[in-house]
Order: sequence, then structure tokens, then C-alpha cells
Amino acid sequence: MVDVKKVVEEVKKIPEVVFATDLQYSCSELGQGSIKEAIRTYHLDRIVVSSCSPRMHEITFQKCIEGAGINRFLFEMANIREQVSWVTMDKQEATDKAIRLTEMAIYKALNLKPLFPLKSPVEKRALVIGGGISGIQASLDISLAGYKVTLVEKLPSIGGRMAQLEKTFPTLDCSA
Amino acid sequence: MEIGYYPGCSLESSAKEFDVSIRACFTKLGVSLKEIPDWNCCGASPAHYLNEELALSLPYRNLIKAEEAKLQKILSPCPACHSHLIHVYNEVIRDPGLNQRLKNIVGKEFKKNSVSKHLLDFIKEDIGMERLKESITLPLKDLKVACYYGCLTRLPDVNIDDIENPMIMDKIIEAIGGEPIDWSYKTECCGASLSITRTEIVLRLVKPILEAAEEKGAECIVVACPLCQSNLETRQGDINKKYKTSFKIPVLYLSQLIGISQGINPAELGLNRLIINPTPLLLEKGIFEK
Amino acid sequence: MSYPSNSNIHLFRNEILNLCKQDVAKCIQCGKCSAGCPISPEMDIQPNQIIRLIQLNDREGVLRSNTIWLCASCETCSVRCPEKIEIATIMDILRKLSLEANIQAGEKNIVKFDQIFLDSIKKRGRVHELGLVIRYNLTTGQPWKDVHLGPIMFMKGKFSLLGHRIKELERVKEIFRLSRRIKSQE
Amino acid sequence: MTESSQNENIEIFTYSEVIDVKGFVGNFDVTIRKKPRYVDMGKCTGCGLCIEKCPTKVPSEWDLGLGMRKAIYKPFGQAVPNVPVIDKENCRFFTTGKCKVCQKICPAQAIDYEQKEELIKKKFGAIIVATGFTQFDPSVYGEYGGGRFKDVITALHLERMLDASGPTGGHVIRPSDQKEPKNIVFIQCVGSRDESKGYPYCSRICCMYTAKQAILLKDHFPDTQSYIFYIDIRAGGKNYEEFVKRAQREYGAIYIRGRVSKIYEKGDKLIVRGVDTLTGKQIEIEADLVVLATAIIPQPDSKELAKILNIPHDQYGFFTEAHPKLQPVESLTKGIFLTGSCQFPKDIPDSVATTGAASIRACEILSKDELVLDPKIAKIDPEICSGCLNCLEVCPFDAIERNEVNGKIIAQVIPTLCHGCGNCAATCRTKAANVEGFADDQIYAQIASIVEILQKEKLLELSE
Repeated sequence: MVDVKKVVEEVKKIPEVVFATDLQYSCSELGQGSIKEAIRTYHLDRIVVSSCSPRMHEITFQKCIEGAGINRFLFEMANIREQVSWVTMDKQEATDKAIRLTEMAIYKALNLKPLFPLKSPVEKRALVIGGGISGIQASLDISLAGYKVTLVEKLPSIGGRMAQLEKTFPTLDCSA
Repeated sequence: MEIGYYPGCSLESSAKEFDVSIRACFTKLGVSLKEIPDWNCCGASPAHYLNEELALSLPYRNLIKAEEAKLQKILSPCPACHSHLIHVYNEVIRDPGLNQRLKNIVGKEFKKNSVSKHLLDFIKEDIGMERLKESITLPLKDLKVACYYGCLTRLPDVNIDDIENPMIMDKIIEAIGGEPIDWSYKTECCGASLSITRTEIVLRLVKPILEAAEEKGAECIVVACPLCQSNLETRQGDINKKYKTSFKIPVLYLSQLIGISQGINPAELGLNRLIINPTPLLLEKGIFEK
Repeated sequence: MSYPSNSNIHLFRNEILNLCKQDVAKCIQCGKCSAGCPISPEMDIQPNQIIRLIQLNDREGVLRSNTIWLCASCETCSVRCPEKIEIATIMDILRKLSLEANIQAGEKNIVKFDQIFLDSIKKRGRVHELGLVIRYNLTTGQPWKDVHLGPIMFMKGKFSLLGHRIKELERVKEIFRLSRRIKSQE
Repeated sequence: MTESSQNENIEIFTYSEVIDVKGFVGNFDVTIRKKPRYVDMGKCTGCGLCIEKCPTKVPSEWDLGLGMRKAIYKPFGQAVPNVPVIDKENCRFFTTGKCKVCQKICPAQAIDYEQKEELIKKKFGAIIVATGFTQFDPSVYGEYGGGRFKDVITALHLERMLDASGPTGGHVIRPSDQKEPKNIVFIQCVGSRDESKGYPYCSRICCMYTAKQAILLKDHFPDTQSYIFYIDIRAGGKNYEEFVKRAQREYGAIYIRGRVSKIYEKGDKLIVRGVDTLTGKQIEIEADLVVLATAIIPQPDSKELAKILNIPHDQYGFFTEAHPKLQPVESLTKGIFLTGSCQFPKDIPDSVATTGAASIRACEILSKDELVLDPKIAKIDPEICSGCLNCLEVCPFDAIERNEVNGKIIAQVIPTLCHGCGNCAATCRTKAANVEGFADDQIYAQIASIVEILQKEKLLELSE
């Protein structure tokens, strides 16, 4: 258990922090709306979200702040779910830890620079390795979508294991 | 070559012929056996659960006795004895604390200079098939032999051959001119020491083994364990009585068959001690002359 | 039976684990141990069921069974177990626990035989087979058991009448004295 | 099969292997090795005369040795492409220098003993790996005969025998004496769920194909009886449980819960000793034929392929997905997707379903003209770089190249190949290499803040 209000209070003390608040479900549409609103109201240029794992929602928040006109890489996340509330049972300890992690994220955010994605052209042809049921099906799927496919099979014929089988379960239809 | 020899209790009485035949055929192979001085019983399986430390200490004393006599290799024909000796050896190497404990019980410290080998292992590795073949004067002339291993390959710390389909004895039989049969009962359990306490179980277990050997055309069964020999041979009469069968298939020790092929006098191999006399078979096959 | 509840359920499992490093929780109950056990028909509880009962903490049920005494230690179960559980080793430990707990063994004669066996070693340093069998038959009240084998075994020289006595018998007796013993044996 | 071969968008290379993959999502450079068939695919009409006249017979791999094939052969009747291949190891011409029967007889003059392997280089936007599985070799099961009992076969052998165009023309026979079996025992989990002799995992498809085989057997040969030793019946798919029930109820298959310990030969029968754990009784069945449901295991060369593709695999050799739930068909390398049993054992419905998922992922990439790459990658400052090139050694993605600028050797990141792992940044002694978004000043700012807090809380004392 983390005392989120306490975390907010503490980080507010950092001079560079212009605005801090606690939101329930900040990843939801409503939550994202509040973030965007705060960006506009306070002219924010770095955003830190202290919540779950970046694996889960980093991209969500990056898109959110991009929508408010900030480069998406000026965003930092502190994971106070897996790294705190799921593993630290004592409330005081958990809150202290959450404060520390959030502060660390804030100081990193202060040093972030905008980044701009690279672009590269796409070769519109797929390679399928293996000519069994999966490889054949993949080749058909992709070709039907209108793209070229190269199917590579190690043996002299495509067909794979499936071609060795008599009828298949559970419908007992022919496998060839 | 001089090596240590640990006959074990059975080879002193009920399996005396295993003992004499081993001595005879090793002499022929130019190996002299030096019995471990004043050896004691290995404790067999009862010691195991009745008294754990005793189970380790008894073989430990034998290892010390061998070491004192400067015997680096110990030939142990009985698989159970061998398993216990090798188990203690392995445990002592693995756990120095145990060595200390056993030293306190037995009074002397084992320096790990003596190690046990089973008969099959010894023939395969230390003697070798070539040398064995060279000692043969009377090949077994296609004698059809069922090699029976029992639990030998499964015993703890015994690492002789493939567990499910051992071939080492089969290869030895082949080397001395016999014809080992291919059968799927070679590692079936004979009932071991239940022979005395629950005889009827042994009868039930041995019957299909004998049947399978006969079905595959075996003329005799060869074993490398006193308990196997006793259960497979001595109990044939009881089986015949109980199941109305008529088994009379000779069960020989491997060393006896080797000795025969080396032309050793049957009496020296203790053939006369077998309950089911193999002589008529050997005469019939022309291995013995009339 | 009612299943044991709460924290006690793993007591027996942990006891076995500590004594012989075999974890019965690995068992998937495939039954291969019972399928291959040569003594299975005579056992009141099948080997796989023994493992199950240990999982369920039924200590007494297990230690009272005749199974643990009938096990021939042939190791078939251990070498074929897909989870590498050494069932034969567990049986050995169970015999020990059963004696320690002073539970009336399902197979009294086997215990008797084993004790006479050790006694024989203690007295001579080696086992005297003839004496062993005679004493066992007398103790278990079946003096005529296997007596039909007697003459032929004797004739064939398979029994030595007196048996061997080793020189350092005192040493062996000392080993017996110093080795950690089990209470109920006394 | 035929559909794929006739689709003009699909180019098929059979008897070929992928031997090298470079590049990155949207731009993979792939080298394919086309092994010589010794038959010109352009000329061959597939008439089959060469096969008919070839004098050399060897056991057919396709039929697992149940039938024979020639040294010039097609694995099976409906092979695609319908062009034979010469098996160099067994061909009389290749082994003795004499014969050439196929060349003489071929009306299209398609036989070409001089054919060499070809290396084909091509660019691809996305790769789908569908290399499938292979069968566990049950010969390590000495207790089941260890391969010595002719009438102990694998389920795939039975499958070949049930095939009307297979080596026995659809007749199920005992390999030892060609007689029709009456009692057939199936043993499940041979090599699966067995850490001791095989693999700990469940092979997932055996329960179902065994039920299918029991049904087909009864259907084709009504006086047969199937006995199935199982540990658990795993029939979790749509209509699967119903299917197993049909095998039991309508086709009379006897299911026995327990494993088999050993198979014995007795006369011309096999004695199967198992247990029925539900009754707690050991049982013996006199069988004419024993069918082993052997484990599904990774292809023997799967680890090599993983190295070529730069994708991870698990301890067995199955390829690992990026996330078991959220990215089930993605590998950890962008643009490379997984499907079928190269990931873990799958049945046909699952294979087809995951293939759909993998295909749409691949199409997602192909549908774009340009791909946006993550900018959180390494950057090497050419001013600071000392040119030691240590970073080049540690880069797992070959994303750093040696460059010369005004006579000075420097390391340079190829942005499209870099995954931003940070190995180079950690190795760089001059601090020229940094990962964008994880630059030294950013990390130090974090460290400084935590040090300050800890000092304030007196949890950390720094000695000067």
C-alpha cells in the first residue's frame, strides 16, 4: 500500500515540479484528459507518471502527451506497482520507496531531450521458412493480402508432417 | 596381476561353487586373487534401514582391510556386496565428514585407495574380451544360454551396463562360444531375499522367467549373483509342484561356464554342487566328451 | 478419510525430503512404479498410492502397510520413474520410520529375518546361512519350512555346518556398539 | 499445397535452406541455399519414368522405413513440386560412376548430374518462421524394447499404414509377420512428461490423434480392439472431449489410466505390463501391436536457425515468443514472427490459428511504405571516439561498423540495426557511446537524487 497523497505532497516540494496530482486510472480516457489539460494549463514540458510498469502503459502515455503537443520522449515513468506496492507490505516503507522512485524519475525527466524517430523503407515481400501446414497457410494468407511471398522448404516437397497423416481430428477430414 | 577378492558370505556356503569356479578360471586367466584378510559381512539389505551407520561401517572396515593389504582393486562377485562396497566408497569421496564419522566408528581411516569391481565389470575392463578368448580351449559350441541379470544393473552405484537391456554377459558368452538368446526377462526381479520370508512370491516371479528362457530355446541360464542362482535353481522343484510344470533347466554361474570353456575339470568348478546337473546337457551338446 | 488441513499437510512430505532428498511432490501419479513392481500383487497399498498418501500426510497409513516390507529393493520403480523419484529409497526410509514409530509391521517375519541376519553378523562377523535359516524358521514357528531342500543342499555342500568366525570379532562388535541404532530394536 | 504452388504471388524454393539473415525489420537480407536436385525443374514434366527405371531401392524416410523408394524419388505421390530429386548418397551413378539409367530414359532430358548448389540472395520486409517439429526417438526406452521389437511402432508409423496411398495401401499390419493385429495397445506420453528419459512438457496432440487412430482402426478393421494407456486425457479443444468420448463409447476403445512399465516378447505376442491406477491393480495385456505416442520435439537444427535469425529459443530448442499472452506470435526480433510447432507442440487448428495471427502481423509491416524506428538507440560521438572498436566486439546485432573520418578510425552505429541494448555504452571507455534516452547525465541525475535522499534519511553515509 502506497499513500499516494503523501507522494504527491512530497514531490511538490521539488522546485522544478510545477504541478502534481493523484489520479485514479490515469491511463483511462478520463485520466489522459486530465493530463492533457494540466499540460495546457500549466505549460508543462516534462511529464512523469508514477504508476504501473512502463511495459504496460509507456506507449499509452507517450501518445497522450504527444496529443498535447509535447515530444513523446520527454516522458518518464516510475513503476510503483510491481516495484513497490506488490512487493512492499509495510505502508510507511512503501510510501517512502514510492517517493524515492518518483523523485528519481523527475530528475531524469529534467535531463531528457526530445528525440525524433528514424524512418526506413519497407521491402514488400515476406519470407516464410518451412513448408508445412503453418508455412503453406502463412504463404496463402499473405499472398491473399496482395503481397509477394517466398516459401523455403528444406525437403524436396512442401506438405510437412500433415501430408504424412491420414484423416485429422476432430472432424476426420482428409489432410492432403 | 594380483587383485583383491571379497567373496562375501554366500560364496562361503550356499554359493561355494561360485567361489571355487571364480578362483579356477581366474588362475587360468593369470590373475591371482588375494582374499581380503579377515573380511566381514557387508551387512546386506537389513543393515540399511535397521541401522544406517552400521550399513556404512561394515563395508568400510572391508575397504580398510583391503587397503592395508595394498589391494587397489577388489573383485566382488556378489552384486549386493559390490553395491554396498562401491556405495560406501562413493559416499566417502562425496562427503569428507562421513569419512570422519566412519573412522570414529571403525577405528581406522580409509584413504580411498581400494575400490570394488563386480565380476562382469572386471572381465570386461581389466581382462578384456581378447584375453578371455585366448584362454578358451573348449568353446561352448552354440550352447543356447539365457543371460539373467536380475536387478544387477539397477542396484545403486552399480554402473555396469544399459539398465534395461544389458549385454555385457551376453558378450562374454559369445566370446566363449555360446549363443546368448535375446529375451525380455533378463532384468526381471527374482524376488531376492523374499525367498525365505515369502517363498510363494519368489515362485510366482521365477516361473515366468523360466518360461521365457525356455520359450526362446535357452538350454541353460547363466547368472552372476548367488541370490539369483538360488532363486532360479533351487526353487524349480517348488514351482513344478505348485504350478504343475516340469522345469529342469540348469542355472550356472558365469564363472562356471567360462571355466568349462577353458577346459577346467568340472569338479574344480563345483558343477557337482549344482542341484540341477548340467552335465547331461554338456554331454549332449558335445562340449563334454563321454 | 478426511484430508488433512492447513500447514500440517506437508509434514510427512518434508520429513521424507529431509531424510533422503526425495520429493514426493514431483509425482505425477502416472503409476509406472506400480506397473513395474514385481511384488505389486501382494502389496496392500500400491507404490504410487504410497507416494500419494505421503503427499496427503497419512503417516500411519503408510507406515502400517505391508508394502514397505515387501519391497524387494529391486529398484525397477526408481529407474523407470519419469520424475526421477527414487521410490525404492523412500521405501527404505519408510521401513526405518515404521520401526522407529514402533508400528506393528505388516510383515513381522521380514523384520524378524532381518534382525536375525544382523545378529548373525554380530556373533560371527559373517552370516552363517544355515544357522540363519534354522533360527528364522524356529523363531517364526515354522520349523519344517523348506526342510525338503535341506538334505539336497547339505549333500551338495551348500551348507557349512559351523560357519566362519572372523578374528577381529571384537572390532565388529565395537562397530555395532558405536553405530547409531534405532530405538525400537532394543 | 496445390493452391500455394499455383498462386502467382508465391514463389517456392524446395530442397532449400535459409543460411544467413542480415538487416532488420522491413529490410532483411536473406541468403537461401538451394541444394542440387540433379533434375532440371524447368524441363522435368513429372512423368515419373526415371523413378520407375531407377535400379536402386532404399527405405523410404517418408514412410519411416515401412516402404521403399528409389534413389531418384519423390517423397510421396502428390509431392509439390512434382519433380523428383536424386539422393546422392544412394545413387548408383554418384557412388560408382556407372548407371545413368535415369538420364538415358528421361524424355525431357531433365537429368543434370552436374547441377551445383545455388545461393540466392533476396530482400524481405518480414519473416515467418514455421519450421515445425520432429519426433522423439523412443529407442531410449529399453523397457519398451528400445527399438528391438518390430511390432512396437510409433503413431506416425500407424498413420502411414492407415493412409490408403501409403506403403501398405491402407492395411494395418504387424511389421514382424505382415499379419493383421487384433489387440492394439497405445501408450501415451512416450518422451513427454518424462524428465528422466525425455522432456517434461506435454506434447499436446497425442491424446487426440490416438483417439482418432482408435476410431479409424475400428472403422477399417471392426474386429480390432484398442487399449489406451494414458496419464491424463487432454482434450481441451473445440469438440475434442466429445471426440474422445466417441472413441470410448461408439468405437469401444478401452482407456486405462496408468503408464506401462515394460513390454515383454512372448511367442509372437507382446505382453504389455501396466497399471490401472483407478483400480490400483497391475494389469497385463497380450498385444499384437503396440503404438507409442512419441513426444513432439524441436527440429534438430532449430538452435542453429535461431542463431541465424537472431531469435531466442527455450531450453529445449523451441523458439520463444516476445510475450506469452500479448505477443504470442512475435519473436523478440522485430519483423520475425513465429507460428506452428516450432514454438511448442500445436495441433492443426492451433497451427492454422496462430498462422493467421503471424500473417496479419507480417502484413502490418508490409502494408507500410516506411517504418518508424525507435529512436532510443546508441549514438557514438565521433569527436570523443578513440577508435578502439571494443564496442564492435560486444554488439550482438552487428549494428556497429568501423569507419574512417579524415584519417581517424571511429566506430559508427547503423541506426536501423541497433536495438538500444546498451552493450556498447557499457563497454566504451571514452564515454563516446551513449543510448538515447539513457544517457549518462540522465542516469547520473537519477543516482544523485537518490543519494541525496538517502543521505538525508541517514540511510547512507558516504566517506570522502
